[in-house]
Amino acid sequence: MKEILKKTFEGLRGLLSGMALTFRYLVHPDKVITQQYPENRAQLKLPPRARSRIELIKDEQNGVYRCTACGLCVRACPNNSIEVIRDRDPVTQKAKLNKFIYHFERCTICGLCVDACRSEALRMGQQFETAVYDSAQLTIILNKDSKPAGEEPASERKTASTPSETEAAPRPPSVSAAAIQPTPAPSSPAA
Amino acid sequence: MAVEAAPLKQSMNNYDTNELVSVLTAKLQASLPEPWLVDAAKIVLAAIALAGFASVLAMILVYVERKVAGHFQQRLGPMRVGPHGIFQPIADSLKLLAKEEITPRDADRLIYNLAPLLTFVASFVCMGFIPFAPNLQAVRFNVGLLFVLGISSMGVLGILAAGWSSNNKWSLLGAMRAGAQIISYELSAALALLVGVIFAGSLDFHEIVKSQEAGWWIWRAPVVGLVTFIIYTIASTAECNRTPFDIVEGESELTAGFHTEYSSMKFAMFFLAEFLNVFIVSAISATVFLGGWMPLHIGNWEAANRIFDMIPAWIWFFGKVSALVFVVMWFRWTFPRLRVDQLMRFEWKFLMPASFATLAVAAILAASQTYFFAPERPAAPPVAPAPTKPPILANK
Amino acid sequence: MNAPVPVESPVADTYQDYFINMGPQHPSTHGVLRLVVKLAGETVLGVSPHMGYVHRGIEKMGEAQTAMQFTHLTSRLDYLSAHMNNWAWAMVVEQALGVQVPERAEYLRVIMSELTRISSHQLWWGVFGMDLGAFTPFLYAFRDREKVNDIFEKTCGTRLTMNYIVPGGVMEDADADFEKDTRAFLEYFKPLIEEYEQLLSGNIIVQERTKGVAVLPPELAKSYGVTGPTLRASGVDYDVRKNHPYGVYPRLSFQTALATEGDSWARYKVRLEEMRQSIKIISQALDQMPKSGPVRAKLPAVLRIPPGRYLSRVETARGELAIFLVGDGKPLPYRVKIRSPNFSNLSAFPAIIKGWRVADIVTAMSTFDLVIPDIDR
Amino acid sequence: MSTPTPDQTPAPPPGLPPELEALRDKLAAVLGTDAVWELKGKLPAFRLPAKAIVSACKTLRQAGFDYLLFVTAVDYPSENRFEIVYVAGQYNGPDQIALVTDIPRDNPAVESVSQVWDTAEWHEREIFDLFGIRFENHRDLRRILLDDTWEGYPLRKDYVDKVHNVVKRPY
Repeated sequence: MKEILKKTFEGLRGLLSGMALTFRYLVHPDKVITQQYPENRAQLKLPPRARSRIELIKDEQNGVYRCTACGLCVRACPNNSIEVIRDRDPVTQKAKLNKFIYHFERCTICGLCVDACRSEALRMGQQFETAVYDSAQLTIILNKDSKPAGEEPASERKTASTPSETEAAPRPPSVSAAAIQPTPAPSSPAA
Repeated sequence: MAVEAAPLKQSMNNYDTNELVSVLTAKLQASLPEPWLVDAAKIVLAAIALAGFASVLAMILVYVERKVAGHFQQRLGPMRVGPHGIFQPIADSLKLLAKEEITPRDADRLIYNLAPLLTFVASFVCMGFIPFAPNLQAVRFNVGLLFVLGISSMGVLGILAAGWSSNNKWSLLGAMRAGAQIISYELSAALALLVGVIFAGSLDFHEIVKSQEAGWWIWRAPVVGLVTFIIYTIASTAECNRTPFDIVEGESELTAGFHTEYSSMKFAMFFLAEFLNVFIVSAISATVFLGGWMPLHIGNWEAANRIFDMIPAWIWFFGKVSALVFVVMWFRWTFPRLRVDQLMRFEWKFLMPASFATLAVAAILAASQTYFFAPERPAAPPVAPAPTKPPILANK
Repeated sequence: MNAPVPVESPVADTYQDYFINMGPQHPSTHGVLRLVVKLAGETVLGVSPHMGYVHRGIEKMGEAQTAMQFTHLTSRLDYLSAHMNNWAWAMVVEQALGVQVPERAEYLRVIMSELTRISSHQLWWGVFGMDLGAFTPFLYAFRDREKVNDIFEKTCGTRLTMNYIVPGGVMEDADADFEKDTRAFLEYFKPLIEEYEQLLSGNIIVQERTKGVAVLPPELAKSYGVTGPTLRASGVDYDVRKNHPYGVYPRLSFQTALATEGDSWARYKVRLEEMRQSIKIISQALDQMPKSGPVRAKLPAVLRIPPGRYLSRVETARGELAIFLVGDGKPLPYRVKIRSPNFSNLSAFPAIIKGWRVADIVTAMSTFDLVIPDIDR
Repeated sequence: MSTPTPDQTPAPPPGLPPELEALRDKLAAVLGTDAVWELKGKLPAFRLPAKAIVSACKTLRQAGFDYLLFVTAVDYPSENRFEIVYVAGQYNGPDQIALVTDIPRDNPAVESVSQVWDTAEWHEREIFDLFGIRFENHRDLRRILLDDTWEGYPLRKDYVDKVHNVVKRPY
């Protein structure tokens, strides 16, 4: 009998101390930690290293993208989410960037492309509101605002899966080059 | 005209609602030719008033529950719809209205549609018996408490019907649990109320409240009052399936228990019924143990009592009920859930013996009239004149 | 007291088989795991788990990605111990290439892993409360977990799958006020564990529902290869950080949380104790960490894995994660086998739940702390 | 004990590190003659013929290796063989050892060790599921991860994936 009584009072004390704890939070409204997201959009500051969608970096002086279309980031990316289309500059025979296609729906934001890029042309942006209504919008051309170089020399594709080299599995049925018109909003079949 | 049975002591507060009732009856008699039409009109008016009150009350309770839950958990609760989320309940009810009615393909259609009605009617009928204020009571039965107990056990039929008819193994499990739980806990709830009846000497809510003029039963009866109050609180929390006894719709085990397959209005009925149950159970507890609409009187300290009498009776009533409802909500946001067999063992092996013991002690106390600050109880109450007509349902 | 209904009791065979599907979409399976439960009334006669709903074929993808690229996949195995998974992969690659990781990187790895262990146990504690029916612990747990995520976001850039520990060291050096934030978090969180105890452990309902429920005997646990807190609660003192020390763990002094009953309550207490131990480890590591220095060894652009078999073993928040790597001299691994802790822990579950009730499946599984993507890989 | 013949593996240092040496001698005595020591890479292993696996596992279990980390298979289509790898460890000791055996690729089957360690049951089911290797007198050998109607065994090197979701790197 004594053991039952002791257990009852022990139990009651435990229950009441639990209730006391929740009551303490009830009567301290200053401890509320809710952030009213859309309203506090202005004060919301991400730490400098927060990573989201990648962006091409422009050179400070002449405002041209630093990317030299070398394709290192294409090889570094585990998920084929970067495709670089480049032109052979007739004069200097050096490669020049034509189009930098970025499939955000396949990117896992691992940061390997930025890590592999030798000419510091890539940066992880901090734009965290990246939801879109149509998956085609996830295929972004990062250097959209740079003027395409005069006429369109035979642009040679530098992508992870150039047809010449893959053996068994051909490229996934993702964005095929032909489907991308120079117009900014490519209506490419979703991957 | 309601003739008072025994002249209430002057201390009864003066915000009596008799004038309200008499003015209404006079106007009705003037406009309606037949006497029975007047009663019919009164019944309809009472029903409409209760229906309106019940839905508004449910909305308020939903809002308060979400706000209280929020602040218990260091968050704000609804803030978007209206300042501080005041119109959230309206938005909720509109959403529930607009949602699509999904009926499982091979559900037992008739029972499936009947079940929410059953639970809702059971709790709505009990609303009629609660004495909000002197004479502000839809139906004044002289066996009111017994009737309410009878009706509230009908609610479990609705839950069983819902669980069985929605053709879902999880709902069936939930319904079987509900059947076992509510029937068992009704036992100790009834026993606890029986203790109140022994003290008050009558089953009629009005009489029970009146018998607490000198002091509320919770502290007039030495220890028994408090112990019975605790037993009743536990049993009533279990009866309306609130944590720590919400194994009927245990979210983490049975997805949503008996009302898994219900949507929009049918679900709203279950949801409404649950909140009404919480209100009714707290109201009964307040009436029997905390003196219903009786203002608080501290011994013979006249000054304080005078001030307390200023506050109208129904504010006293709703204050007590909201305190009890807050405690039930407090349980929900602190405690986990009991397991089925523990719940049964707790009731049959612990709560019921305890309530029998308190009943025995209460009987001895009542027989020997040993209460704290017991009033000079008249030797025998004067033979009550012909039973007075209940004010509203004046059955001529 | 809590005792299972003897399954062979007469009630068992008077019922014809009543099967119930717990999952794959069920509030308390924490992922897409389907348990086909054979019931007699409320009593469980048998459980047979069905897996594979989240099978992404990570081992097959491992054969098509280079050593550096595979790191981001490992943090998607047991996403609540992302750092430790990356560390296991980094260690096996370093073992293969014979790379020496700088001292500061080793300390950063230990701190990040222990922070992940705390955040994982916090989430477990909140969800354990919710599985028992109390909703408030979930909110308190996530309030504290937010602080750990902020520390990760400041240094590694993301909050859940960080891809921070890579072969050769760590991606970037810690943030300027990393040390200050971490110490502030330790001060903030140490008293809160007592609050956790006050809210759930002191509660008699929690004790009633967990004491003596689903006891895992040590012999059965060893035979099923159970590891981690679930095993240590059954009295077997096995912790990879102690039995197969790696990184700088030998220099840090801490006890392995142990219990002997092996029931759900023991598993609950062991995890709470582990959080306290992790706090001790982090503060020691912060003191001993060299203030500056390289954080990443110089690696060739293309990592060719020398032929042979390599194995790394790491203690994640749920048990021992071992990665078995077979190289053939090419940059792509020839075969990657991931020994996941939850896979073996779950295999012991059907054996210990017979005779208990439906509500106990949820309690016991919650104290097993399973992460389903780690099972299906 | 014949010194391991290093085929194209970089020759390990002539003398084994001391603790590996001790492990090798201890286990060589226990496992008997048909266990050949093999150290390719960093994980010490013993190569055994397929039929000796179950008895070797039993002796290992008595020798204190009460913890089977995992059982896995490695596919060598060019040499037309599957290599089954059993890695065993100790719950209260630092040692770990791998047992390796070969089985032919056409209708591969091997004795199940689920009587020795229960954990083998699920690991062997996974190998059956992803490699198609049958395990004799296994308690219930069926697919564990993939759908029962799935045809083909994905982890085999020659598995053609109709949905092409795995991209080969062009190295």
